[in-house]
Amino acid sequence: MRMAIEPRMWRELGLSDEEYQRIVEAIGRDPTPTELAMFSVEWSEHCGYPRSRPLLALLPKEGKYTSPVEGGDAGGIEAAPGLTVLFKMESHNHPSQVEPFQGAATGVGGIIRDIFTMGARPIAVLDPLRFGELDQPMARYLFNGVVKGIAFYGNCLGIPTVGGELQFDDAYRGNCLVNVMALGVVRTDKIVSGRGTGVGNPVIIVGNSTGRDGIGGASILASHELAEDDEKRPTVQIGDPFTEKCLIEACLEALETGAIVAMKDMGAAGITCTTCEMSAAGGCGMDVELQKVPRREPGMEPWEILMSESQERMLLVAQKGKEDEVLGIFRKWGLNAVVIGQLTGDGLLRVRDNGEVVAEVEAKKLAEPPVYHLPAEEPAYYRACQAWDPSGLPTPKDMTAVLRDLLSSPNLASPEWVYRQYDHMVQTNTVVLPGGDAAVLRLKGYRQGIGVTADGNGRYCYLDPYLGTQLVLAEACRNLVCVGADPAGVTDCLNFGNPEKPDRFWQFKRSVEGLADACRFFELPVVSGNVSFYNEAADGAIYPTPVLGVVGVLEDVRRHCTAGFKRSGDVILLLGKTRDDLGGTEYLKHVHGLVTGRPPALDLDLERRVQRTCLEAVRAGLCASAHDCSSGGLAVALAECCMWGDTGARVTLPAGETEVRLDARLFGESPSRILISAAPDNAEKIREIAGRHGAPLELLGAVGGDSLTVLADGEPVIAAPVAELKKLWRSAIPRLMEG
Amino acid sequence: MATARVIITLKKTIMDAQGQTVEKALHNLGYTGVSNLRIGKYVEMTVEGRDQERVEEMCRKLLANPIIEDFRIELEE
Amino acid sequence: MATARVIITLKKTIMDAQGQTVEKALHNLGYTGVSNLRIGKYVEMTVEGRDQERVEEMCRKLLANPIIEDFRIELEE
Amino acid sequence: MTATAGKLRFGIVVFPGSNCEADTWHAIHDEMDAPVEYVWHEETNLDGYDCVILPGGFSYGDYLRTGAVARFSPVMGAVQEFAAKGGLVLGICNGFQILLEAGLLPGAMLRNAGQKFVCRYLHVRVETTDTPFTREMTKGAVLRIPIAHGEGNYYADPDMLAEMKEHDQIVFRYCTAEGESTPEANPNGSLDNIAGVCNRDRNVLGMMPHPERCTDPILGSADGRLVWESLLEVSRGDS
Ligand SMILES: Nc1ncnc2c1ncn2[C@@H]1O[C@H](COP(=O)(O)OP(=O)(O)O)[C@@H](O)[C@H]1O
Ligand SMILES: [Mg+2]
Repeated sequence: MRMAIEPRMWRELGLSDEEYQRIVEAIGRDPTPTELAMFSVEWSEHCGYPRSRPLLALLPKEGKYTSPVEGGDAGGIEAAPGLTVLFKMESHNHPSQVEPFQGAATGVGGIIRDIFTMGARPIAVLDPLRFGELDQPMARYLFNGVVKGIAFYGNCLGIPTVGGELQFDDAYRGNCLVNVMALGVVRTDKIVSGRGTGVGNPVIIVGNSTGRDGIGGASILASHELAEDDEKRPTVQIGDPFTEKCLIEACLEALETGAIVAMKDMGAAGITCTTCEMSAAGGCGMDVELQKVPRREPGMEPWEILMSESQERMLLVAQKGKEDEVLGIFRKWGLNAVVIGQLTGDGLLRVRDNGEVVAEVEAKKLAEPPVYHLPAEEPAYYRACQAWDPSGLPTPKDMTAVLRDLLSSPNLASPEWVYRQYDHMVQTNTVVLPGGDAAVLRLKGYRQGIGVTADGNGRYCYLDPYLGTQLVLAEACRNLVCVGADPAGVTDCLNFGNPEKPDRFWQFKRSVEGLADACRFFELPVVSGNVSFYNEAADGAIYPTPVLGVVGVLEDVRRHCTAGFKRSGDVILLLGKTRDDLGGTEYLKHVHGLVTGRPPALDLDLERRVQRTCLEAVRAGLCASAHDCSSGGLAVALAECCMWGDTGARVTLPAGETEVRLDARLFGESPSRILISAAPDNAEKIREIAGRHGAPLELLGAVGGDSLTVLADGEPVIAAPVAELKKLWRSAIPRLMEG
Repeated sequence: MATARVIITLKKTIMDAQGQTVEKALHNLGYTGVSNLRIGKYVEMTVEGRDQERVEEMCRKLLANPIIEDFRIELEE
Repeated sequence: MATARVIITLKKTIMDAQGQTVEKALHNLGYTGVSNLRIGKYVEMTVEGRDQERVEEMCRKLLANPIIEDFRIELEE
Repeated sequence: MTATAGKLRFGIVVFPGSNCEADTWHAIHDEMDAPVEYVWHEETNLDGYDCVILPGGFSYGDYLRTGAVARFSPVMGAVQEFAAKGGLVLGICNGFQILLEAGLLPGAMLRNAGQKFVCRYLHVRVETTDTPFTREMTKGAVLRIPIAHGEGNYYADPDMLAEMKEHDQIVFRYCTAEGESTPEANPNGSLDNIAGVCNRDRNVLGMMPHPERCTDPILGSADGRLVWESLLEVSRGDS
């Protein structure tokens, strides 16, 4: 019984008429419904990146650290001799908007599979999150559900969630951003590939059974009665962390046997994606029987089995003759494991249903979607924002009140409410716990350690996607040098609107160009990444929000540094310079209700000089604390150092800033600035290092007392007891969330 | 005053990992005759008046997530 | 074949913090008439034969923890 | 109990959903330099071990109730026998929950009063040094140690509690840095700030805090060493 293909079908599957023609040309005949479904997912933006690929090609693949992986699910850098840290970030925005708990939970599950599929043991998770403003009940509901979902899944797996990010803005009201980054470690010579090789080798599916989850768009292929019965096809996927935990252990144990040739996790479009990509990457063919796939529900049609996005499943290729050993390991862990076919030499992906061939296409054709060069057009708002002049902006009288106000805004308040709910210490590697600039992890058995951070700034990127993205990268790297880690590699999660709208595509294009240029400058490879388009709700697109995860290397993990002031009497130094940078700041938005201006100017060369100074000083053990100035500017950074250290400080703003407005001196977000505290004896040595790197360094004051006091031109402009500030800062999010 | 009892279960088509694990555990304990085990939530509360619709509203809004869960209400004076 | 429905609730003497949290959330949503809200677990399964005692045994052994929980069983063909 | 000459031999039980077994192994093997092996949950023979540890994690996903399913795994029969013969059994976090479910320790766990998973460093006070797990500590001493759990709200009925007090079975209580057991120092609503209890024979201990997470000062505290040192002292005492 073969269904005729009608235009309605490919259109509803998201294929254009031209694309359909290309498919017909590629295979030399009309596709079967099953084949059509397979092409539609492989050629979708989600799997095939036809719209973003040309730009992503700009991103550098190499930097100063070895990045040993080419074309895997995740990439990485060699952090210690023979040891690779693999990492990747991915979005689960739309599923989380629909069902925050499960959406976020399965987001964690998916990104973790990308890591262990390459043979790495997952060691950490980070979760950059963005929602609407917390005075909205919907935003609270989503935020609460997402955090619970991440905690549910990550805690059960025993993978620490060591960092993340939190931003609340109306731009994300109808489309939250839930990005998840995962890291894993693997011996460089043991990295597993997704390339199917060896004709006759068995293809094995392991893990959860396959159900009708997440089939979504493809349901157009259903026979009429089924299509009506929407209930039968849950589009929400449900996470089962216990099974995933067993899957991790079983896969890693199976790899130990040496009998595994290739491994691939099932994400979007499940079996279709894995069988196709494994064949294409290995230059082989594959012959699989769908009736062998363990299914959860009776009567599933071939395309349903192929498209299903049921979670916690993997596809393996084993060495012929060793399958029983492999299957035995999965059974020991209580998991399904079934041989569903074998590799062939003809390059064809052949799918059978009870022996009958339901799809037979060249894997390479499926895996090579067309490429589109979309038009880009500068949006109308851009010029207006660039032209904004801050001189008309009133300067507030009471700067202490502004500081209090900023510290109790959810965007700057302590994210403790979130990370307390995550097990961030399991695996006993977390040397610097969440809450500071970056997490530091030890690598058991090695002197080296790694630092990791995730950063984004939708407002900057909205105002100037090229500069904004560079500012994000600069900040992430600055966070790393503050803990003593040398930035080594980048992963990105590019969250944008509909790329078919030229103004949105312009944002994407400029952002990727900015990222590429800055990565080249800092000699950083982009080892992996993810594009999430179509982040738009009824009332418009989100801010263009590239989120970057950066991993750095500590030569000696014991030589790390944290952000809180430590000892009374330590001197406080500022690396870098403060300029009149109010555009796009948290202060401008929160206090004046404005999202406009040019984001702070970035001098890449100065940034590098500041970072090198900080890194050298921390590595030499000269710093008692180091913390970068970012959102909220110098005043907020000072307050954070005090609150983390439970101590006061008395500082004087640098004298040479006379042309800078007072609010910009306190709350402006000039990049390339780091606050360091040090024993007075070490100050000279730090000055020497700064001098050698050509980085500006100012003495601001000293640690001590119970209050934060900031003087400008001889006058106190901020004075507040640290305990009081800390109370505001810590209670802001709980107060909104718990009522 | 009435007592409302609400039973919230995952939709039939959605995988119930919890239920499967518990079913397996019962089999291991020798209760092999058990099948189709599914786990849900139970909520009991006192409400003012016997207003079925109001309780349904609470379920839709807060107690259950209609995208993945079904609910049943029993109201009793 | 019979269907067993088991409702497991915390003993009355034990404070139900989850129930209180949900009750407060309902009040915040404007459902101020709700009180005494308590949350429990619901287990539904197919069992062979209509053997109340066997189901009770399963409850005592696995489904409920008698130190903190009570259970109720409904059996139906 | 037959402690082999030299060091105590540890066995760490691995349930499919355990996730602190490797941390515990690392603490004992690499930090304390003591012999330790994993014991798969299907094992029924614990001969050759002096101390069996049930580690943290989510044994069987902790679906239904924490520890409820794990309690019936094959190894637990052996743990019962092992304990009855006087073998040392230490349950950490999920291991504690399993020991409660198995009836090896009195009481039960409820969800945290705050309804949320809580991961943090906090303080516990040593309430008794009359156990093999705490003999190297000082009564009243305050340890800085991490917790990470969603169900650590310890409950026992009044009779049970009275009996436990009478037999000095409360081993750790949550407290402030200064050693006060205040409600604010209680992270999960536990009855009487209880963080760890032992059985009447004193050879089975359950504790919610994780000593294996603070065995190396680089992780913020090394107070957890005291648990391992106490245990290792046992074998020295016996040999
Ligand atoms: N969603 C989250 N999950 C876990 N940790 C978080 C989350 N949001 C923020 N944090 C942690 O809080 C700290 C401060 O975050 P942030 O203000 O974004 O730092 P920065 O401005 O230095 O990048 C970091 O250690 C970060 O990892
Ligand atoms: Mg920072």
